[in-house]
Amino acid sequence: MNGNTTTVEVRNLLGEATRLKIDGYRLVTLSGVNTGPDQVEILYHFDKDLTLVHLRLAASREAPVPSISPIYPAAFLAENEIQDLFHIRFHGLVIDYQGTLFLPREMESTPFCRYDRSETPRPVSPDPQSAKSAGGA
Amino acid sequence: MRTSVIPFGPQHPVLPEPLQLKLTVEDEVITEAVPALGYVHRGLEALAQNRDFHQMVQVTERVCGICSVLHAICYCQGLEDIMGITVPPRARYLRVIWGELLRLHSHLLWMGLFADSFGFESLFMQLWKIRERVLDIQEATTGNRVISGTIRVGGVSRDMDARQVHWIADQLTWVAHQVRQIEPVLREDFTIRRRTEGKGVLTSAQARELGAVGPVLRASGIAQDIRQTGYAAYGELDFEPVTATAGDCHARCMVRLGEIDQSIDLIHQALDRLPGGDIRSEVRGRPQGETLMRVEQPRGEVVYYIRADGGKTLSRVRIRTPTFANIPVLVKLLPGIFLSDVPVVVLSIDPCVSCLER
Amino acid sequence: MNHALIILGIGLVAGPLLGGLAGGLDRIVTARLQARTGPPVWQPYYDVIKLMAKELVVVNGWQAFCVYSYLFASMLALILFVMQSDLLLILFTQALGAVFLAMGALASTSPYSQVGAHRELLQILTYEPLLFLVGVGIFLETGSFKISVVMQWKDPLILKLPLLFAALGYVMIIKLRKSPFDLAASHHAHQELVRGVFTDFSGPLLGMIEIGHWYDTVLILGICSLFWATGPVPMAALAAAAYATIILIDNAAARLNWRWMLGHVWAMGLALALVNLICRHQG
Amino acid sequence: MFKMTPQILRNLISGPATRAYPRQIRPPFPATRGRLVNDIAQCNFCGACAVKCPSVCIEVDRHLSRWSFAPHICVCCGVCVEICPRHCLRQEPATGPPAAQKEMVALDAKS
Repeated sequence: MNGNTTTVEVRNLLGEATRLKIDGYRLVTLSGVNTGPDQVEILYHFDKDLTLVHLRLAASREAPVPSISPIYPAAFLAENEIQDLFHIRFHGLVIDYQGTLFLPREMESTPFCRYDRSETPRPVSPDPQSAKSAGGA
Repeated sequence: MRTSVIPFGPQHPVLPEPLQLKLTVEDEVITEAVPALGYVHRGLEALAQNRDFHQMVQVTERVCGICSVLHAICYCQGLEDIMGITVPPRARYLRVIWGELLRLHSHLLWMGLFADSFGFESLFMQLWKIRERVLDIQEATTGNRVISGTIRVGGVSRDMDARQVHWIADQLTWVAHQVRQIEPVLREDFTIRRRTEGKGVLTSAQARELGAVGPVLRASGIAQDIRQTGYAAYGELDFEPVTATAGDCHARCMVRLGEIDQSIDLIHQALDRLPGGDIRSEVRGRPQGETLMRVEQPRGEVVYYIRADGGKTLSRVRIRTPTFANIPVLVKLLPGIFLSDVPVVVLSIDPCVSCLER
Repeated sequence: MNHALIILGIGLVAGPLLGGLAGGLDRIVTARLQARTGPPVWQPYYDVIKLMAKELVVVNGWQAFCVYSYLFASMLALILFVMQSDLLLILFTQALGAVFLAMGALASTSPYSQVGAHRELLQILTYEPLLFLVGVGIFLETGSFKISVVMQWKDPLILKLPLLFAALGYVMIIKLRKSPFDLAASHHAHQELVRGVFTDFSGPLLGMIEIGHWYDTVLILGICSLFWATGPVPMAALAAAAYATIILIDNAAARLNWRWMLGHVWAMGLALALVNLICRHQG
Repeated sequence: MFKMTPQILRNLISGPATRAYPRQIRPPFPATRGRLVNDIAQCNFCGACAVKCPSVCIEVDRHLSRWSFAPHICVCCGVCVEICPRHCLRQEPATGPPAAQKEMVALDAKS
């Protein structure tokens, strides 16, 4: 892949993101790839003066991933999308659509991980106010 | 007036496509804006898992009608990167020509819609009249008006002869002449400046933080254009990113106006230097590996993350469209402006909802 | 008595006929200015006939009452004009109609309609003082508010009151819902308020509003033509020239917001009108 | 102030740029990709077009020697024309007539 890739863990993700932000990197986007029944790989793509840097995170459907949207506000839409399509939970999203950004509320499965969404509880937002305003999407 | 919530969309006359903005309005001033998406989500990324990688070219072209060629170019470049295919020079130049024609018609389309957003109908009609000529060029060279269908993995599927090259150059001269007549209106007209100057100001620091792309980023004074990386034949052509410093809606319009001239110039350059030779290299084997490919679309940088594991189909195609990156900007810009300026600010980021919801 | 009835009939029939024709010509001229062919000249009539044939859906009774009142007030204002009545009476009757239209829009709960009505009231507030000053100017020149007196006046008023006529131009742009002042409702619903003040009217009620607008158009063009009331030909020519100019401005300007409208129209319009009046009556 | 005025006056003089469409039709460009046509006499029913079609609009039945095509699903990409080994497929410059229903076009070798 063009650009350096660093593998990160859930615990040092926010630290790495902060370091890149201080270095003046711009968040390009996040990509999710389904790698196993319970595993989703999340790639964070950053850019500075047309040079790319990637962070690779192996996330589990069981444990929530900290959201980088407080550091990079641009991430909130991409994180919500991954939440929709891969049923990964993000903690601390700036605007949390609770899995209804693209999918209707009554949708029972996630498009990229072929299993029933009712198996695991819906991602819970820590901020009920933003959840209310984002509801009905 | 009391606080009220205005559902701006999904069906709204000034929005070309279904996007909903829940606007909390106090005395015609927006206090909060929450976007609601998903009205036209088609799951094209998931479709990659049951179409082979050649067929996916046509699927990516249909992510969005307006950015069609550039989606296909980005996807094909990604695959060529994974498979190590060298694209013949003539094909690279033809990709530039079609890509820039697309940018030309997209910017004219956007300017028309922008004019319509502040109620300037005659300007809207005039710009779309010019755009029609660009679409004619596309149809005469690619065979289709909007979704060209000429980009293939490893090259392009259609060539153009010397007569067509001359004809395109003539038509573009007409387009350039027409744009020059319209330019003072967009640049200086009192009512337009009144409606666009100082509206939706985005500073360069905010643009960077919110991940703005394309003309929105360049209008805030950051000279970043993915074409500078020199993909296709851009490395061999002369151009400078068009920038503006004000960061408001008028600056975004001026950046796009500058890019219209730039596109015409780039097509002329590419037509002059069009090399001979093949237009397509052979594609053997199946892709294996991963890549991230970026291309500058009319609306900004489009990102394709492609992962292939040696099968006939790709294991993951992730498309990050420019509008997806600019929605956080919109959410930031809307609070504090007047209701009458909402269409102007919303359209100034050039929202393309079908791009946004692959 | 019989004579009065005939005039009344002319007012009732000529209003929508001429107003619709003006609308149709407007659409063709606008289309040509935009390099389009445009609809047939009878299109406004087709539109209204189609609206009238639709199912009647009323949000609430108050809304329907307001529409009937608006149509009645607009008709009455034109009939008073044709009967060459008092100019002040005419102005207040048409203002009443305009307010009823805004009240009808306020009767529904749609935010588009509400904001549209709010802006409509601001527009009325903006042009009414100017319209009143036009009446005053005519009175100071001819010595009467009666249109019958104005019609007998030998000299064209526009030569004495050119700036006041320019001020009337602002009123016409606002009243005919043209750019840059088509804030409350633009003709083709391409604005942030959808169709603003008309959003919640539909079917026959919208058709009636359209007919009311035809009466208004004829009335405002009639007031405009008073500035050259030496015969039917110059009257028609002046009205047509004014209308053409407004169409031209409509196509050469973007829509502005109400803050600018209020400030600019009051400052410029009132200044033009007052300067004209002071110049005429100081010297 | 009114920068648009010269432009709109020019439009008024030069007449409309639009066409009265059903009565006046612009001839299509020679390169236009319209409706897909199969010269069935040349076709050997190999099925390559059906396999490669991105929109899955072509069906080929070897046993019945039948080639059928759904014109309303076709996206006019021209992939089938490019890969056809017998060169019996081509795209006409004109698009097909409007239709009230989506119908398949079926061509048999015998007919």
